[in-house]
Amino acid sequence: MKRYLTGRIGQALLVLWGAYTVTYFILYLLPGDTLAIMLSASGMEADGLSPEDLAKARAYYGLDKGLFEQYFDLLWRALHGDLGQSLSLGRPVTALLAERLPQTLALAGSAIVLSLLAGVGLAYLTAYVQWRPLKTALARLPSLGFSVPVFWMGLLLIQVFAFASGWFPATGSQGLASLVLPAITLAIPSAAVYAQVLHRGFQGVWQEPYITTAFAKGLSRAQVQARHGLRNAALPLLTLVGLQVGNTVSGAVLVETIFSRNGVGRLAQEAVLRQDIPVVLAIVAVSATAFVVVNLIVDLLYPCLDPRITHTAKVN
Amino acid sequence: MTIHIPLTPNDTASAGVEARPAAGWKRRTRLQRAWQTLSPLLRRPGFSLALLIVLFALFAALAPHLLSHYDPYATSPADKLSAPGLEHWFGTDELGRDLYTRVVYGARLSVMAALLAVAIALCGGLGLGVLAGFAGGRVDAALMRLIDVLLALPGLLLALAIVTAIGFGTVPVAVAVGVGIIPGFARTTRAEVLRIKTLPYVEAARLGGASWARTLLRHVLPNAWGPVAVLATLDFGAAILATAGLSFLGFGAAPPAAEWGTLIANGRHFLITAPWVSLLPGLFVVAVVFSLNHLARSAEEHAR
Amino acid sequence: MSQSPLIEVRDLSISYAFAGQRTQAVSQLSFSLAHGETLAIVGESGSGKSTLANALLGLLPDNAHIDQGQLWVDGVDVAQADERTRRQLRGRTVALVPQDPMVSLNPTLRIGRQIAEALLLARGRRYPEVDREVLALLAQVGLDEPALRARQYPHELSGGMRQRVLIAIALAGEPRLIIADEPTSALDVTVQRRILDHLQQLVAERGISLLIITHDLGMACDRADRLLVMKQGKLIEHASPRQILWGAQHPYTRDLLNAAPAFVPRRRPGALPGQAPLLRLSNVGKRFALPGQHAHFTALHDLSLEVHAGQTLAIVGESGSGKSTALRIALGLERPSQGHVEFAGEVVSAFSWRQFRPLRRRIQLVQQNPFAALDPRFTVFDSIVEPLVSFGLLKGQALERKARELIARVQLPLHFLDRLPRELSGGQRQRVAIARALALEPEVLLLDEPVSALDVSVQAQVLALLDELQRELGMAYVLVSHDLAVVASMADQVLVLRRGQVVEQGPAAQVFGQPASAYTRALIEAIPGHSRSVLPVAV
Amino acid sequence: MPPLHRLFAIGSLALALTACSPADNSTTSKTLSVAFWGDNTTLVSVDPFQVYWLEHRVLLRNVAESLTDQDPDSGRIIPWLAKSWEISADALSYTFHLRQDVTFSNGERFDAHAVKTAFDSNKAFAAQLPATFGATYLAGYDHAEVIDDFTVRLVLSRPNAGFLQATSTTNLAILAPASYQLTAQQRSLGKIIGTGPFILEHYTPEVGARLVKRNDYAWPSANMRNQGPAHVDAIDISYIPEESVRNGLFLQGKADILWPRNPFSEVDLKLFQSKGATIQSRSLPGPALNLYPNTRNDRLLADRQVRLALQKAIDRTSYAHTVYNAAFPVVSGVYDVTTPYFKAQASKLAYDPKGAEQLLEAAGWHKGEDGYRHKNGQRLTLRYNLTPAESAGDVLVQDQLRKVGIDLKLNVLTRAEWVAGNASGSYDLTSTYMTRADPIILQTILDPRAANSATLATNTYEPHVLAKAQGLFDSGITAIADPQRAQAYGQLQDLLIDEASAFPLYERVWQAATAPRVKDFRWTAEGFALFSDIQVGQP
Repeated sequence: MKRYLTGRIGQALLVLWGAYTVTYFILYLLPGDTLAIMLSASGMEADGLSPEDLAKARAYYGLDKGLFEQYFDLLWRALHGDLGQSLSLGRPVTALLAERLPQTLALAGSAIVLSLLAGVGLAYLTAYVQWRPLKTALARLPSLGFSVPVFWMGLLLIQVFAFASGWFPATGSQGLASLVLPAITLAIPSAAVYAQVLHRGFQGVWQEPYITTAFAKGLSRAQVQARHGLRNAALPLLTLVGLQVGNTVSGAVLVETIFSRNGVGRLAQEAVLRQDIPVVLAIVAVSATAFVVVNLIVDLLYPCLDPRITHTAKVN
Repeated sequence: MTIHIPLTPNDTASAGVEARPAAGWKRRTRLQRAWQTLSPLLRRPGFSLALLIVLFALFAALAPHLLSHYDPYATSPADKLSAPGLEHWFGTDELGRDLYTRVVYGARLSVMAALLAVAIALCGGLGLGVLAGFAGGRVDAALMRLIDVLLALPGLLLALAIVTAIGFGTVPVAVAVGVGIIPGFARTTRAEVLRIKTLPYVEAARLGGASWARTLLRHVLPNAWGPVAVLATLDFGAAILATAGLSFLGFGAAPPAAEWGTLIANGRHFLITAPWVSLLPGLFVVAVVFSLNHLARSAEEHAR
Repeated sequence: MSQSPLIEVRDLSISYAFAGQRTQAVSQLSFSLAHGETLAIVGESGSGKSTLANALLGLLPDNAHIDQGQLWVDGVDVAQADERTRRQLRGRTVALVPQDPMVSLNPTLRIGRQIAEALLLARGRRYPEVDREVLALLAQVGLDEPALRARQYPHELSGGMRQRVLIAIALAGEPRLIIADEPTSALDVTVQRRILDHLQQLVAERGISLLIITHDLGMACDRADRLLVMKQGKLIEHASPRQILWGAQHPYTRDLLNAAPAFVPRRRPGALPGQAPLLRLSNVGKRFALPGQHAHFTALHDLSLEVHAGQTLAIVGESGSGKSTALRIALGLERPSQGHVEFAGEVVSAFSWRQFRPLRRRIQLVQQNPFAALDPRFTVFDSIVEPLVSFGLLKGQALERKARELIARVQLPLHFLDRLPRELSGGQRQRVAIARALALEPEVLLLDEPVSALDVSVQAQVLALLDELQRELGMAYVLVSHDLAVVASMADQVLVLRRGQVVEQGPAAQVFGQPASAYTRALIEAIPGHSRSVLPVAV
Repeated sequence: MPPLHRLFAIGSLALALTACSPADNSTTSKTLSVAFWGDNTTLVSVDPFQVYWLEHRVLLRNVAESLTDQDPDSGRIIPWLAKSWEISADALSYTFHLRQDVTFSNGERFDAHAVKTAFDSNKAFAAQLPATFGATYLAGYDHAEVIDDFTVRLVLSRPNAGFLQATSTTNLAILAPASYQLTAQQRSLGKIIGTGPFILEHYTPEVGARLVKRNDYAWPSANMRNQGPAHVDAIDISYIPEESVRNGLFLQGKADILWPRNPFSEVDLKLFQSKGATIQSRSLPGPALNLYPNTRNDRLLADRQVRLALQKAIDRTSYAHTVYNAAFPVVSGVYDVTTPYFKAQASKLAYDPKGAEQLLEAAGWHKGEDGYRHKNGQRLTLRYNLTPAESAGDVLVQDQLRKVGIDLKLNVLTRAEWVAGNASGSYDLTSTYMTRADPIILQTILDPRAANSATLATNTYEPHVLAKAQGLFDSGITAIADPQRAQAYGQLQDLLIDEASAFPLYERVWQAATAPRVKDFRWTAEGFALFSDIQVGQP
């Protein structure tokens, strides 16, 4: 177990480093001079300045180092928990993240919980219902769920639940109520995926002989589904929850834009546009860490859910 | 509870009872066999409708001028924001352009972008997956770590970075989206290759003297193709949504050409006053993507 | 026992709706079962016997429909009863010992809980003695260390142990009837026998009726008081074992009896002395390194054998005996850890794949599972000519001519060349696989459990075909099987393997006639119907 | 992760429903909420000296005050923190006599030392970061002399006719000396201490800001009607990038002032008016929304005939009426009408497609089969660089130009690429604007010696025109008397239109919709609002 864990953590760190490096070099291949952006942000353009002024400005923004020098510099400091300064915001990236991350975590966290509840609930219901037309309709619902563009769904929800009925606020980062609509928007595609996968899981599990065994004991349909069906059908779901972390971050970019939420997703989008490399790198590092950690947890959780899987070497 | 009892053909009539004259036998063509697979599916109304919608979108991508006589780019200030009606099926936008026409012409960009994205993902993913699955060992481990890295990078962030790196427009967006869905293809392909590699018929082919290349091309790839094709169909829909998302953030085609995502995005300013400008293109996208999902699912269920 | 029978089936018809068509699974079936009686229902796949078992439990799938008739179980008509009433019957009146113990236990629940669940249903939710009784049941079904077993998960037990757990579950509700649906067909023969003995003993002690559903007429004759023989949903024979063995009424029953490869060693002239063997394995052994440890697992130990043209060598063993490993080594799919393989006088065990390739034309394999042995996307034509195409031997017209010849050789109709594997039955697929193996006109044919996945009557046909081909083409066979009856009908030489060790080796008549080892004797005794091999049925 | 109970609460819809019932308490009635569009994401700063972002300047106008103010109607400079001032004959030294009753919100006294600190700190910052926006206002400033506690002399090293106006702007607002002890970064994030009627309580980038009333305020300029503390207690400012969301909030009554950057579309305008809202509009002083050509390096617009044709091919009336509404002013010059010394050029900017076509024909551009004009095999394609997204108006102009055979390529770029494009001259048309109530602002765009992008400024003119334009800029900035300035800037505006070096598209009207309960919304000269005057009552 210990050996497995070390190997797995090593692997996770490798993936993290890969993600960090890939992002850094993609960002460095971007056209446009970072200095020019910095200057234009403050209302000036680089060609309007003398070479000395340019050098001064370059030093002011810390851009007077080479490609690899900056990379190793950033990497070294990142390893020490210093994610550098935002080029355009002039603040430590850690402070920025500390400010923005809670918003996104609240959004993503509630979206994940919501999507699990909705996805599992829907699939469970679909499996339980026996009336054909309803069963078919419920089984098709997930397909519809991920056929709808996230941003479109968000705008629609705002129109209906914020403006037409006035139940929830349309924007803002404060309070539970302002979290409801964005979380639902973000949860819908994931919920659809969960529902679909779990539905298939149930379809498969219902054909398993052990379900017949359970029925033959005299258990009711509800009991069989709850005690023998759900856990076995839900096994593939765990891997999926891990993989959906990335999608949730992607979704957060759109959702935070629409709902004017001040989270990491929006920060990321803006940072990419203004080539604020430290910020983008930090966000990628954070979301990749989240992804890697969640998947690590998923892997470690698997033996609890499925006793057939063990992480210790075993004699067959 | 859905237990299907497999109905095995009868075993008794095996001993040459039905022997026909030798000249009577001719090999069936692939087309005939494809038709045989497809015809029971076509009898389902849902499948046919979905196929029709997808074909409409594909047709619109190829020959939009046959589907509308309006010019998608001609502004007509006098007609701005008129509601859907007989003259303008989807209404008009803020510059008086016919929205239905714009949706039809938008199909070219959106469908092409999605096709390109899926093609990129297919080539990259299939290549990586086959290589990893077939080579195994260290190559496999290294490739899988690479896939893990790609997976760990949030798709939209990666796409944003790529789009800003290579510029705006349909092709860059397609590339960005395509790169984003490579991992899924690679994983599925690899899993399928690994599964099929160990199947008895592959062993039988090898024992029958088939080379690895022949085994790969004739046995492994065609049999791995099923799940991969289903994934491709699903991802075709996902790619439409992803391109729409990027267009929504403003990375789409150069105006006045408009992808579906751009249409929805531009129309959103009129959600309160002229909802159709955003809702109808949105509904159209939903219909197309839903149809694609339906086709993929039906094909998958049918194959099982 | 003057009361009404426990089960009374009258005029029962059941059909399935599938792909828009209705298929009759059971038609106009009537029988009854008394308290304490053991009844066997015998039939091949598609005979409707499993449908009947499901109907008795009230567990017919959604697409099944009871067209007519009544199904009285302990005074309740299951055909008419609502789900609630049927549920009352299940577990407490009728219990099930399912077919495949490997997949019939919930993999994510502990053994103890799965038994306890059945107990609690029968005795009420607050039954205080649950834990003690779970252990008692586990002990009764013959499991050692019940306390440990109760804490384990199904995957930690062997197939036989799992079947015992399933019997414990069936017993937990103290039912009046146990339906055993092919209870042991997935297990090794020696295990089969012990478990069936145990089950019958437990049932007899408790006065429970037993309904055995099986494809194995021999086993049914050994175990049951009465037999029902079913074919395509119809009851065709209803008799005692004695009646059946001494003179079955229906020709189908007689066919079944004859088809079952009875344990009769074949007698044929042995290899000509002095003739060089085609294939020779000398002191071959195989070890596998275990992951994460420095230990080895020895799959095969010091195996030597010779195969001569026109002769059949059979390798017999239960699962894990190393018989498949031996086959893979002979084919060059695995390298032996020690010893060497000679083919036609050439040492081939160190050959690379490329070096071995020309030899593939002379040595071919027929695989175990005909359902996976054919590429689902290849037509029969594509499949059988593939080796010829791979070796670039024939093209165009010549290829089609060869295909016709091959398909005729395995006695399939010509138009089958166009079929896809899914349009074929198991026996037909195995014929196609044989045709493919024959395409290169090999000298040695390795047969890996060639009939184990097939129905008895089909088994007989395929074996007959193989026999005929050997006589016509003079091929040498290496037959790997767990089924001694199959081996006896085919083999000239027999080699018995157990856990990688050669237990016994020699001419078939000698090994079966005077088995030297206890293991071989146990294997022979475990053959269902062995007791009647003295009877004059299989002449 | 957020606390667990929170997550659970979200899951329960019922809980959330109760949590979000509108929280209408009495304090909201005295709080004014303002909804702007998105915050500046490139430069996050509310430091007055750096800020060019209009919305932030609105905020700052109510927090920090300047030495002088500007009459929004006449454009005249009037007293504010300075009671009076003298300008030396050489226009190089400005002596200000300060009010003596003014304090900063932290209690510090406003005096000559504070003014000197402010100007010197700004100068120091400009030296460190020459690119900063405020530097253009400070052009020529050399040093400050404290004559006595309430008299200060600002000395220039070279004439700057706009300097007096500059002292009235938010960019040269006087902050408390304590503010300048902080870093520019801290000031950027909201550590701003001024003398205004409101205190900046907090500023959260991209979310919003909150201003609270200062109760002891009593030193407004003559522009303000309310001479005492503000009527409202607080002002909540929020930045909402999504237009439909922003509009929805206003319609729901959750925002009192809806104040996006771009003018309202006709449908929105009608909707707001139907709900009783008042639309406040004012043209922003400074250049109109102009396109600037690239006339260098053999680009197509090097030909004056083509530029003049382009000027004629733009239908500005249709632009104003289609993109905005029928009552929207049609742009009539290089500057917006509120800019001092504005000179109308309406007749030269009339829509004349026939004239345009004639000019193009004469210049050798003939229509081809694709509907566009060609010359020597080259299509008349103009590349218009824009960022971050095209507007409906851009697309409309594109279609208007298509009608005369000009292919306008809308080249949407990120800000970075757009900047790089301007610097490298890889465009035919580009567009930018600045807001300041003095014509001098055009120098930051079109005078290569002072412009943000020297390339853009140079490329705008054909070589022989550049010198003429620079001469006019010089006369404008060195002129001391009004008539001289009027003459210089009048000639400059003529030159730009006659040479087609600027293509006005629309008047930059800034519109805000105010809810019925909002009274006395008034504009400053630069197009900001005086929140202190605003009263909120029952509608």
